[in-house]
Amino acid sequence: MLDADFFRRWMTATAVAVDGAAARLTELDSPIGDADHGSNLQRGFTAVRTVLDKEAPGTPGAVLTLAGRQLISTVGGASGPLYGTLLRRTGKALGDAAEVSGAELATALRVGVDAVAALGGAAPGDKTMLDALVPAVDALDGGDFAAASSAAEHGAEATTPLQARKGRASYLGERSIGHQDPGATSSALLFAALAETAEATS
Amino acid sequence: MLDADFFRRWMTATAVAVDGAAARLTELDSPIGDADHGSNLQRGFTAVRTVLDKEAPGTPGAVLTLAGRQLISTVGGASGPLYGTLLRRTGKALGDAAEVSGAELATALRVGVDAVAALGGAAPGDKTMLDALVPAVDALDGGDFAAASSAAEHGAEATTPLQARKGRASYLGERSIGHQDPGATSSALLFAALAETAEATS
Amino acid sequence: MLINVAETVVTDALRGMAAAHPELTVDVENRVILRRDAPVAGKVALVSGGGSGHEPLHGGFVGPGMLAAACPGEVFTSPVPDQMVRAAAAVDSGAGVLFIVKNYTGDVLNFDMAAELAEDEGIQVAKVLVNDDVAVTDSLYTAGRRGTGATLFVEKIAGAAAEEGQSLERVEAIARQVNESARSFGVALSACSTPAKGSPTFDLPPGELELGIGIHGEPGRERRAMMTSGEIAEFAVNAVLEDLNPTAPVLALVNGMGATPLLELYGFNAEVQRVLAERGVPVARTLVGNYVTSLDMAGASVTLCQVDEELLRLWDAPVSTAGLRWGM
Amino acid sequence: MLINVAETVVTDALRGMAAAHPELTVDVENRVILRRDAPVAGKVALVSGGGSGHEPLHGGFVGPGMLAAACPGEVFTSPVPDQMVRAAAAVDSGAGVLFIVKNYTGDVLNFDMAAELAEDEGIQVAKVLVNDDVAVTDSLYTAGRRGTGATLFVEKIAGAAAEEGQSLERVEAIARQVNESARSFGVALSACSTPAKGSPTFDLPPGELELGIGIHGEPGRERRAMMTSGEIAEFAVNAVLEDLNPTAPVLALVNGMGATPLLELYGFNAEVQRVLAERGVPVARTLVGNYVTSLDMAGASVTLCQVDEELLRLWDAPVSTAGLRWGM
Ligand SMILES: Nc1ncnc2c1ncn2[C@@H]1O[C@H](COP(=O)(O)OP(=O)(O)O)[C@@H](O)[C@H]1O
Ligand SMILES: Nc1ncnc2c1ncn2[C@@H]1O[C@H](COP(=O)(O)OP(=O)(O)O)[C@@H](O)[C@H]1O
Ligand SMILES: [Mg+2]
Ligand SMILES: [Mg+2]
Ligand SMILES: [Mg+2]
Ligand SMILES: [Mg+2]
Repeated sequence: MLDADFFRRWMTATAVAVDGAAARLTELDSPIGDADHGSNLQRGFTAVRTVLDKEAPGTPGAVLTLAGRQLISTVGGASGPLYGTLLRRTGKALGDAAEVSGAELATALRVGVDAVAALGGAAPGDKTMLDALVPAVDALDGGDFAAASSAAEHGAEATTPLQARKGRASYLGERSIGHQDPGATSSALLFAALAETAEATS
Repeated sequence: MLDADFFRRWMTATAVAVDGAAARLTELDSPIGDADHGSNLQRGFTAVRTVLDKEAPGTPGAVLTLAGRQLISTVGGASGPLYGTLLRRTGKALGDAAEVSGAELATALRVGVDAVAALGGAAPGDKTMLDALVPAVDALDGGDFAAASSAAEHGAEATTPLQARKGRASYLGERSIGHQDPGATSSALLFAALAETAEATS
Repeated sequence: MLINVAETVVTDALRGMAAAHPELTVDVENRVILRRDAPVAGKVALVSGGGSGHEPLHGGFVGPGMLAAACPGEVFTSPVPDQMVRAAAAVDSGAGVLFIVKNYTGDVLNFDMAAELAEDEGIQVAKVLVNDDVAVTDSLYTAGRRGTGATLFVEKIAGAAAEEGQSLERVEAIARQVNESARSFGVALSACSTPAKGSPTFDLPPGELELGIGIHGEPGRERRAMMTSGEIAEFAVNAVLEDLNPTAPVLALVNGMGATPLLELYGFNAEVQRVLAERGVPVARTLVGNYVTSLDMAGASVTLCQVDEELLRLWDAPVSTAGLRWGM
Repeated sequence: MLINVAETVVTDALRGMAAAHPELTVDVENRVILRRDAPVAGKVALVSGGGSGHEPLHGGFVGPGMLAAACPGEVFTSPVPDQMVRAAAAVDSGAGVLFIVKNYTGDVLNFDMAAELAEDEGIQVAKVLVNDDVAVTDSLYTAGRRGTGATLFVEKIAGAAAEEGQSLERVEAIARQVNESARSFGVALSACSTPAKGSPTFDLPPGELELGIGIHGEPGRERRAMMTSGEIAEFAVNAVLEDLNPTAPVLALVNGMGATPLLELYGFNAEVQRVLAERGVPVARTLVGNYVTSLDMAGASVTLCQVDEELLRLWDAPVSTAGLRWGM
């Protein structure tokens, strides 16, 4: 079972991963975007760490809900509301249980990812974060965090040949082909951090 | 003896030389100036050709006076009034004789060069056109156009190690050292054109 | 770059704006720029915002006759809902607030969230989306046309209507009419450098240009060998007129992307006017300058907005902001 | 470059200016920009001019409350006397004409010739030289301090005095006082490209900057490794204050050289204001923007002008030009 501390550590691990990958994410956002994805998420997850330390929410659901709200309040851009909604809706779906199972998290994440799709109007294949998120929750299947992480990673890589149909990259039309999507890349980091946290816990 | 046609051909030869050297003059005006000397003189001498063709002045003095006035009206910058004054005052000093000797031209050019010094307040050694003009009229001495041309050329080259004390290059202080002065370079063209015209005439 | 560190670029700019413009209220901490006299009793308040790096848009358009408040995000990053809610609460006199939103996924999502939250607080909110950029086809396969130069027309004209005391419904309708009557096309002669990246966002050799760019340092739809000012004017005006068939005079905005000298912009305007004359499009008013920019990008955009007498009257109405001022 | 060919850059810009500003008379052929209502009976007329490439200076400052006419030369090349004489004749109402001349050899020589010619035509002409740039020592070994940002202060304040109907003698004295009370210092983060040359006038690698530049794309007095906005503000303000010891509040112009985004300029202003506060210099008014530019050069300059109540009143007086407008 996963408790609030697990979720706090997941968020911390994500923040650390984002810090390390910020320059690369911004670099990916340059040819097909506006060169800010790395600094956006870095600002957001730094704020998430701060607020989790300060408010120390006591349930898994509260951790993710607070983290999501914090992303919405600090990131901006497309990724702020989208990642914020992902965490917030996942957190809300977890309810106020003190501990949740891997299967419960998988179900809740599905709710979160669906909310991202509903909010942004994108579907897998559109060259967005959903190309990593959807395969990840598909692979998660009751709690296989390592499988989810590698599915997200593959999903991110598989965005390279796609033509973007949502977000800024879509403005480029065919010229968006041949570049990996920054948001899918950061989604893979989120699932890598989840797997890493689970690994460290077990 | 030199007639109006000689002076017209001198101005034409100068215009041709300036056309050919315009890019180089502008290039010289880049590191220590504002990158316009070539286009300034090109505009001016093109206008001089046009007005000489149109008005066909009948005396040497009238040719130079008209050329000088035209430079003043079309060049602008520092070089417009300075070259304009050089030709205008030289022309006025020639009076309205139909033909002038080489010695008379030498004397008149001395008047013109003095007027340039008076107008701009510069002296030889200040890294300006005077560093070519003054040695040229010194060497001219009764009509040795070839000597004047090579003195101007040497004078221009000798500006390279100088620190500028007049004109735009003076703003650079010591950083003006190591670059040949564009105005001295164009003055050498004027005397080269004079020598060439004399050569073609004799 | 003339900055301290990338992280403080926006707050540094707000501090500098506060110092230069005592006629504005600049809330540096919460990142909101407000009309000093807000809320203005009985008047609809216009709130806009977006990523920074487009200055004077939007902060430079706050003041009598235009915006009541602007919310600057990080560079090229839409602001967060908190800023918009705070702005709305500060400027609402009870007559309602109009959000003017450029059509980018980030701006749309954040303003949508803000509108919900503001309505929860009892503020009446209407929204207008600006999407004038003809370089992007408005289809299922894109995020839709971007909002660019027309934003200035929407903010100025709707701002004048609000200043006159027109209702939220009316001001919203006017804003919508302006957007629907306006189209833009932009061209880049260089990329721009964001503070976060520190170097050009894409590689554009001299001697080439990008056609159909937006205002976020993205490359355009197509790269070509350098064209003359006249050829670019033809390309841009024709692209706009393909989408807009003016049956009345237009307002023309000949807008610099940031690093193109005013000298060149005026020269470009001469060519734009020539092409418009050739195409038989009468021009009622022309504005030339750097108004909707993309940091230090070189290039220009052309926005045309068809106007009736009412819109033209509102365009001519007094305005007093840092970036646009006339009649008072 | 957004141009047709280098040769027509200035006339192209004048055509574009004419189209955008029906409130001005633009004589494209003779290269003179005039107030539409010139000559204004009983009022002294200010005439300025200089090389093009510094826009909005000077053409953008023609209008009620500022210049009566401007004469644009070729890029970075002072105009010719014919332009100035024509301008003087067109704007003189009999109350006299004040030539405002930036201290460059070319401008000085051409305006001097023009003054003689205009006086021959019976026009009363006074001249004021602007030489505010502290980067150049005013010594026998230079052409003297350059005229840069203070030109805007001289034109605005003397323009207001002329608009009030003050005498030529008085307007000239005020212009002289403004110049003597003002000093500038500029910094380049990139070179600029002139149309004639088509490439940067000097080589400045990213990560380095030039201190003490003028407004003609010349390198400065010294090259250094990149500094922060705060460090540059300290350097520039200290350089100015070394030469100017304000005993009264100052006007501050935080001026962009052309390609520096307004976002960065405002951030730079925050640092300039901080340094001024630390040095105990009260600031009466601040103007931030691209006003006295050097084509597409990146960088900024700081101009401070000490003002008494009279100068401040004249600064605040209404002005209506393309580049500077308030109070009407
Ligand atoms: N409509 C959408 N649905 C899902 N994801 C999206 C959508 N639009 C953009 N994204 C994701 O957001 C990423 C960009 O995020 P970011 O750069 O932070 O925001 P912005 O595009 O506003 O600058 C894209 O790489 C993409 O994965
Ligand atoms: N005071 C002066 N006396 C003599 N020659 C001068 C003076 N000032 C400048 N010059 C000459 O003028 C040249 C520059 O001419 P040009 O580039 O056409 O004008 P500007 O400096 O106004 O751009 C310099 O190279 C120098 O030879
Ligand atoms: Mg982005
Ligand atoms: Mg020069
Ligand atoms: Mg962004
Ligand atoms: Mg020059």
